[in-house]
Amino acid sequence: MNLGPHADFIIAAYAVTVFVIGSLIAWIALDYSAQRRILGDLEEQGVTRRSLRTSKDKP
Amino acid sequence: MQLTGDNLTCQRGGRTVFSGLYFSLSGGEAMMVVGRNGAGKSSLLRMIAGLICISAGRLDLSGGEADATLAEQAHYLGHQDALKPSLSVIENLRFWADFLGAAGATLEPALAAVDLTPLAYMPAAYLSAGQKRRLSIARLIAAKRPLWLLDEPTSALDVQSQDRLAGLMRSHLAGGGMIMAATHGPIGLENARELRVGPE
Amino acid sequence: MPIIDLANPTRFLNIVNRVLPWLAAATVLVFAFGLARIMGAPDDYQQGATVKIMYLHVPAAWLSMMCWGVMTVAALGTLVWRHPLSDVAGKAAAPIGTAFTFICLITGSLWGRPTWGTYWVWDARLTSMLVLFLLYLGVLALYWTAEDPGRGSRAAAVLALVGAINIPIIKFSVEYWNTLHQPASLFRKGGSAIDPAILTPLLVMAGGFTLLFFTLHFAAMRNEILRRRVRSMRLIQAQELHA
Amino acid sequence: MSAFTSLLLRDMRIAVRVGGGALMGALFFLIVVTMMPFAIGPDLGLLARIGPAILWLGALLASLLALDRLFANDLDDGSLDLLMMGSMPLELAVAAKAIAHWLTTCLPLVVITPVLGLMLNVEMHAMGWVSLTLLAGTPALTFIGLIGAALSVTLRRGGLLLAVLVLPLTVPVLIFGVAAANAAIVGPAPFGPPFTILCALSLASFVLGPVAAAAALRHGLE
Repeated sequence: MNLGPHADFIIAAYAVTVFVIGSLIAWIALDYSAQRRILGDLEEQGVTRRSLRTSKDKP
Repeated sequence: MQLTGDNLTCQRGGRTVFSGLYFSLSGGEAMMVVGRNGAGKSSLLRMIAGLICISAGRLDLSGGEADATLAEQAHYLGHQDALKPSLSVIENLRFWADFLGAAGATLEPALAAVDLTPLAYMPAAYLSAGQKRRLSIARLIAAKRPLWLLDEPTSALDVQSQDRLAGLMRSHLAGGGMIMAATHGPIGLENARELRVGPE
Repeated sequence: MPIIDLANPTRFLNIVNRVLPWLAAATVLVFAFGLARIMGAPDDYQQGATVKIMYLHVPAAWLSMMCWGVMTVAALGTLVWRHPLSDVAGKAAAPIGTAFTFICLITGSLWGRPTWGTYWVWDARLTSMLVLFLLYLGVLALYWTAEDPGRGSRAAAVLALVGAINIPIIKFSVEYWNTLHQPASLFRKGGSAIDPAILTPLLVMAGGFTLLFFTLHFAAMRNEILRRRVRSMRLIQAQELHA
Repeated sequence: MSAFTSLLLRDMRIAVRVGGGALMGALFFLIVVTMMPFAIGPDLGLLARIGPAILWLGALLASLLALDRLFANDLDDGSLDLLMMGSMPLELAVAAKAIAHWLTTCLPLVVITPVLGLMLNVEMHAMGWVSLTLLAGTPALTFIGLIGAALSVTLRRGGLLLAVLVLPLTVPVLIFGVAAANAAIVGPAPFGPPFTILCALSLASFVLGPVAAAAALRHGLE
């Protein structure tokens, strides 16, 4: 595939897109594990939510 | 160690709040500042803390650290708790301990003294009014200063916490400290003297 | 499935946990297919290979506007129906929309350099996207500044609705401003008649971006629900210790 | 940890946590610069010529408006009382707050300046010079604005009063900042003299600002 004289710009555009989406995915994934960890800690400390019904069937 | 007020006058906004006030307080003693609303109880405490200027008269602390001013040897517990909601309990306490007193003070005993140890890592935003008050009191334990200026210290505290505060005040007095507290009711110190501000 | 089922955050979490892997797999597949088609797509006779940037730029622009649409619906849900998930949906959408708008601006500027000879031109479409980007940042700032999540959500919902009404007006004004100053338009991206060899990959990429948006949006909503649980559990913990 | 660093770190921590205003100044800067072409027109040649001036004006407004809450939050929650009772001189405490503010609010302004310069069609090498002058000049803005923040907090008024008090005082900074940037970009005057004066202004305000702000706080609070 020949990208012509402006190959740098095309590659840069794709690289930036991959980087932005990649960081978005990384942020969401890290946030998810962090929240799960804090929830686990709190449950270990014996804190239960008011709606017990929902805390039991959480995966 | 002795704190003396000599013919103190407080003027705010052109109005004389109180004038001709004399008192003296020695180490190990507590003094209740009483008086009607607007008599200048809070103003007196703020004046001793160096937060408002003395219109006339003298304030003197003898027997303390020679090169420290009166304000630097006093703790002021005002109506506001001076806590940042986005910082955790321990971060708030560590900051005031570092800023007001000796760096590297141990914070755990102070937190335990006000029974906030389990909440150490919780943002202060989540605390109730009473818990914020207790965290504010923990500051007095974490940084050692001989003179405690307490403005309505028992507000927002439940009975149990009031008892705990009374215990802390007693041990502060036993260690040679001084307490001046503005209050409307008893705060659990038996041998406290009374200082009446303003008209009867 | 009736929408009322989704009102229960736990039910919603279960559905998300089940759907998310499939959605992510579909996104990857569609993107792979789209990229393969882009490789084989012909160059534009005027712009050469740089037209390949369009496959990112245009879908990102579409998605950034669709994301504001999602936020508008969520805002209605928050303000009118007080649907518990709408707050979460609105908050989760904002950073994703900002990221897509950012991609649109950056790729636009990288496309502009070979085409116009400069990274940034105050062209009507790009400028409208820039204003949209500023609106997104405003919404993010609102969420960031509010310490109480409920209050922040309602404030952001009002801003999202006002924005939805304002965006067409902004677009119109920017176009007016642009033609006022530069009667001869620079270069029109795309064109009225697009070659199917270019249109097909473009549509595939748009589909891929849409799937990506929903994957990220569901995952971010899940995070937000968990974050609110942590918050309420902490409040309970503080309360229990007070007693 | 010393009182100075603990105050510095605490203010920076608050700024970057939820509810803090760390990036708000940079956002305001971006918006101000974006609005300019709508008023002036999208003529790239013209924008390139006045770009450094626009960037400096935007940075000036952004760094001053962000100062609004510097002492107000501490006044509202009672922290200001305790800050005045520290064993460290109030001047140093005020300086610590100003440095924390500069690091969290003004440094991002300097960092995003090249991107904004791109939008105004300012050339690459010119952008470096504008960033450099902003890096040297924004401390002066922060420390002069500090005085306004202290004055306005003792009167319990914020917002526009701060700008009214402080903007006239920042005239020299603006003059020498833009002069240095233009000298570097188009010449013909040498870059050295205005830039040296800009640095001198920053250093002088570094001394004057905390002293004046502490005096304002001491005498203003009742």
